[in-house]
Amino acid sequence: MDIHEYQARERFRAAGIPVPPGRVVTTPKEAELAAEEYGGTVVIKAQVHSGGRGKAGGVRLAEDAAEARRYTSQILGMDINGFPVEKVLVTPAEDIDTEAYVGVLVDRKAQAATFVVSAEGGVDIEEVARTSPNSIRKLSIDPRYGMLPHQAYWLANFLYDPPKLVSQASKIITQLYDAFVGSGASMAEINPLITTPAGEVKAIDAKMSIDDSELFRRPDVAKMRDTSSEPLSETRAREAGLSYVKLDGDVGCCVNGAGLAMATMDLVKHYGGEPANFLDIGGSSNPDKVVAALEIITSDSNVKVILFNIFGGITRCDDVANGIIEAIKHIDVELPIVIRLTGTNEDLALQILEDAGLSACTSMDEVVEKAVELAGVA
Amino acid sequence: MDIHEYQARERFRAAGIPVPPGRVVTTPKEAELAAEEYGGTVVIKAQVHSGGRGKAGGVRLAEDAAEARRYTSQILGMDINGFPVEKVLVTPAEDIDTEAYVGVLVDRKAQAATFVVSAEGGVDIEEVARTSPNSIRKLSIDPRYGMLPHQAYWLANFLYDPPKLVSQASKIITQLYDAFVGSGASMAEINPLITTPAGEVKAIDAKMSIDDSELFRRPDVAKMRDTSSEPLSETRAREAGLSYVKLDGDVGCCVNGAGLAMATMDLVKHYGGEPANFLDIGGSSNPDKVVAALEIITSDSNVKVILFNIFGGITRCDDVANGIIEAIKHIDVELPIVIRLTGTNEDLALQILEDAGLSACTSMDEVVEKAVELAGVA
Amino acid sequence: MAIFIDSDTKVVVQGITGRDGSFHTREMMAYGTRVVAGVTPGKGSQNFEGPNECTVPIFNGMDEAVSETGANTSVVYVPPAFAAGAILEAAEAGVELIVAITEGVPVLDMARAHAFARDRGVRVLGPNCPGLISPGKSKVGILPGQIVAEGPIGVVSRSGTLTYEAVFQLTTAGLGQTTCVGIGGDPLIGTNFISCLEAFEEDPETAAVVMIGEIGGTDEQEAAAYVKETMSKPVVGFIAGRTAPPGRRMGHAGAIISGSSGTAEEKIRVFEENGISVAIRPADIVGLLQGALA
Amino acid sequence: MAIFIDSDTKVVVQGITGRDGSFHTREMMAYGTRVVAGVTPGKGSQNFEGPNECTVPIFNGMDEAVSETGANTSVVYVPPAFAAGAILEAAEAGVELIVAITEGVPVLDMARAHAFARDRGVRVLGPNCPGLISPGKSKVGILPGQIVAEGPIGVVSRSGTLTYEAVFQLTTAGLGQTTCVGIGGDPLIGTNFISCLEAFEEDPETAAVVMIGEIGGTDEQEAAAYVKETMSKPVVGFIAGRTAPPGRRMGHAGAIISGSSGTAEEKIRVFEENGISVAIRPADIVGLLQGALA
Repeated sequence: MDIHEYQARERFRAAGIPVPPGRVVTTPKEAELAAEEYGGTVVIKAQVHSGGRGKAGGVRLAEDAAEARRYTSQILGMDINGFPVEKVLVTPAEDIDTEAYVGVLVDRKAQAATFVVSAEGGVDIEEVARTSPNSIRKLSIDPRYGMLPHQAYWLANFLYDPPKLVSQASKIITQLYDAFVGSGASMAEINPLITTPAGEVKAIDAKMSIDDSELFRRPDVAKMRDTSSEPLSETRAREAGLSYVKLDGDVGCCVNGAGLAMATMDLVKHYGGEPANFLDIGGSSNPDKVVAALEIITSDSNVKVILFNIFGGITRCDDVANGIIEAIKHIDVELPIVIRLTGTNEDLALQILEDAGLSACTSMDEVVEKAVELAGVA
Repeated sequence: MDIHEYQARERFRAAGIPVPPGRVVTTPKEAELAAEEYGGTVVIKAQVHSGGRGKAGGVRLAEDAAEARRYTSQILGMDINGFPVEKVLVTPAEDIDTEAYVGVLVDRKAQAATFVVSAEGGVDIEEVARTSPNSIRKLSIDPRYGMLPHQAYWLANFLYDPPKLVSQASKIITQLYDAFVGSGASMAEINPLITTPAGEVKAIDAKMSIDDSELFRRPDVAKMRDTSSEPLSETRAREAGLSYVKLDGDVGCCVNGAGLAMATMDLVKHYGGEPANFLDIGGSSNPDKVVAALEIITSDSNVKVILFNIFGGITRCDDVANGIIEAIKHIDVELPIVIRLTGTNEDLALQILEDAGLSACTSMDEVVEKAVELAGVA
Repeated sequence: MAIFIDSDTKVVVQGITGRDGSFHTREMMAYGTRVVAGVTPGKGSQNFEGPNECTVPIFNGMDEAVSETGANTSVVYVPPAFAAGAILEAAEAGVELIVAITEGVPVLDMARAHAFARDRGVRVLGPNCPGLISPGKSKVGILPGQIVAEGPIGVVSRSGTLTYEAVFQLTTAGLGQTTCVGIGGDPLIGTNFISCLEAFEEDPETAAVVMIGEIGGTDEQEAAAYVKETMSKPVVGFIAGRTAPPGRRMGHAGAIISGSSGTAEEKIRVFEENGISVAIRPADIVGLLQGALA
Repeated sequence: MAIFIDSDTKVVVQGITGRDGSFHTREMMAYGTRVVAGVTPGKGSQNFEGPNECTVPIFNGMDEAVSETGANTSVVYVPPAFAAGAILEAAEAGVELIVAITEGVPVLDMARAHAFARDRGVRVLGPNCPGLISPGKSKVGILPGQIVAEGPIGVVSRSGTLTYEAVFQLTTAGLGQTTCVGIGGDPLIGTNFISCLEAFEEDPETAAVVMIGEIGGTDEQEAAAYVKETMSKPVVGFIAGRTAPPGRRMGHAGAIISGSSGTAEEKIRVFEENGISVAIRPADIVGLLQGALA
């Protein structure tokens, strides 16, 4: 789960990281008031779950309150990489001497939280790592010991020479690790970490993603979810316990298992179609889940055909077939439905489906080709 | 540093351990009021840094407020193993079904916090471990991982069979570990951990010792020190940065180094004397420390002679000799002083001391014999 | 022969009295797996009723379960909040293999649990995996026993049903399996592709391997380099997620393209560069395998 | 020969610019120890001025100090709050021996630091120890160089000045030393009596060992059993604290009789039961040793 910059700032600040003050507002008037209160130049920053806000015009420097109001009215309602801007952050502009990058994420290979720091800030760190690997320093944190003082120092010392800056940065790096672990994060980033002419080190940007599996035990973090920043269908899928990602195509996919769901999407594309979504209904034959899945798929007006691809493993195919039939009874679907069911008791299942007037088969290729064809016709 | 039962109860309670309510009082009247408030039978417990309070009559069951008052007036002022009772804890008596023992201490061999539990509570656990080792279960906690859930369960399951008791006890064991680590303790003990007829598990006694080296970073724990429970001389020694333990003899010992200080005491005894104290003045020749040491030794009215035993290692003997002379100038010592100085520049040092009219030599046996002789004469 | 589990594998089921645990324990027993013990704290000294009037003793803890029954493998069906703890317990109790089925275990919990298991030389499979099956010998986990057959193909996959899909096609085409291993869809898994490839390479009965990957991470890329450098047996690959958008988690916690890395294109390219034939459709796997074995 | 340190030992001083660190660095250099680097965060690229116009480069961190100078040993003079961190840093930087002089390090910090060092196979001496000296070769720590002499006696002790006392008597009596090791007075120490006895037993130049213990713990008792079972060389013992009252800490954090265990009587008895001659007065050590060597 992504959280907004202003929310990540709160987590960072609670961990002790020096973060300039800021106010989240939803109207130009509020932005004006905030700018007046801070005095001087402020930064107006779109709060969306997307990188590249600056390039998209979602970050502006406002020299006075009137400008703050004007820019805010321009930014609010903007669409940044598909995300509508509904909130902006107003924060005093800082005098910047240098910009650095400090980030931590769960590294799969190291199987540990891993820091990456670079004396070049405000950059795409992945790009920096690729083009000038010597300008980053990387360190994995042993989960048995946590962040050790000399490790924070070693990272900080890669960014700065003056002992005062190094010691501030060590502290911030340790606090960032605390915020990361304490929030159940999978990624946390300060980009840029600045130094001011007065010799202070500060975080003027904040980014954090939370491990979804942590949310059950972190209600304070879970309530940071901003459902307004995602399609309604995804919110509903999550509430129904389904894995769903909306895409732009017209073949609605309903599959059991994440790998098979991806493979089904790929095959739709292979046969010249475009998948409308990723959807994993999980391993059960429970009609309620199928009902929820059908409601979600059909709420996408692009969808022209519904494709079921079910591999009956432990769950028997006849049970699944009955589940689908019962689900369809509860919801008024006008779109064509094609179903592939294979595995244990598949013959029985196909009979049940055909008896109910549904198009069914056992080959994945066959059902996908049929779905793509129906989408093209519709 | 030992803390009182009522203080350990506070730490335990803060960690979530179910501890019955209690009030610390210093007068019989307050005890009566507390007993009235709780109603029913209460326990009056002497708050002293000593085991064996029960045997010494420092723990009494009072059936009503008047009895609470009476027993409190008996207990206050009592001397329990050398510790005067200045406070008692008044706590409601609990209905007890079973008593168990749960303790954790730093085990030297395992180099880790180590739990010991036994289904026999209210006992001398060391005795139990010796006489019936099968009735204890022991577990060291890997400092890299802390207490793991199954480990707490494994310990708890040794105490109880009913799942509800096991699950309460697991939780308490985990909380005890948290209190132990969070207090910088070297030992923490619940003895007994009881079960009530209603099926609740509770800690009705609490004991904790703090690692002195933790106090610098735990001001909340450090302020629990009760200097009224130790000889004034020990309080002053600690404030002066000296290691000092008051004993009952008459030969005041002032030594550099803990091992040499113990060896000096042993040698006093060997030659028929009795050491008045352990005192390590550390490695410096700083006259201030010597002044403080002399003040502390002479404040003990039993002391009849002062024995210096100094091994000049890195610190040169002549520097130490000058330090002693300067110190003696600042303080009016009427007792005989004998000094042994050996190591680097010892000849020079002896000359300095003798010129100042002090009795000095280079042999440890010689100086100790002389001190014992002077103590016998005085 | 087979890898990781065979007919000598003695399994203890952690969470045997739960909904999933009890269902799959019966499935495992019906398949012939030697389930020797179950663990559910508080239910010690009860018995679990398996199929065919077989019963399995239940213990309060892994320590006792292992010492009483000599179990060498555990399978974890406990809920996410307790799964990492169950893995730690199993590792401390001294089993050799822990199969962690549970999905949704916090990743930082797993970082610790994996370190703990590594400290003790214990293999963890998963979490968030379907387990593994050595046809005709033993199955540990939730893989459907009826779709597999004995034979010379090793199968290793990050996915569940996609693996069933592939395995079912193999079985239907007469290509039985030595062992099918689901390594799990989480970012931090205990046994990766390379570990499985090593084991298949050493297993004399495995003639060829099917490796089914997906978007996210670089495990497939490293495995591909390993195949080229070390393996003598043919490997056929498949990668799911060519149409997955970057930055979105596709069901599995580990199936996410971060920045520009971990795309299906990259993995397919690296597979091909290292001599692994890549099936574009799942249905192509059988053909490529038959070609490689011919 | 000698144990743990010799003339090839290359030392980095952690906390070289502090009061104790700078003083003892000069002492070590004056004795001939190869001090190759110092570490004080924030003072990197400065130089430490030693005796005889020798300078030692200062680094910000151990990592750099070790990689730039090839140091294989570190000595820790940093304050208690940072000492465990310094040990962790040294262990990670890859030295073989860490000599921790600092007194007053929180015990639970040390439990972690010792585990960390064990994980990496690094020997820690101390904390709260005077260090060690191999006469004529090297000294690391705070032992006074002028009281030792080269010769065939190994000395190992939990104490500082009491060791000086014993060593000075040995030297005066013409009994020089291979190495004198102060293992430290804390409850959790990295190198115990047995480790030192093992090393002395293996050192061809050591002919006999003096072992100086004190109240608290059971390290001496275990060492005595080791002496009886394994050692071919004579060992003379001394135990301080026969007059120490139970339950009181006698200076050293580890010098405390807990309950009925760790008394001097017990240790002396176990020494004698295992064939270790025990000196009742420090002055008796030389005589016992001469008897054992005769």
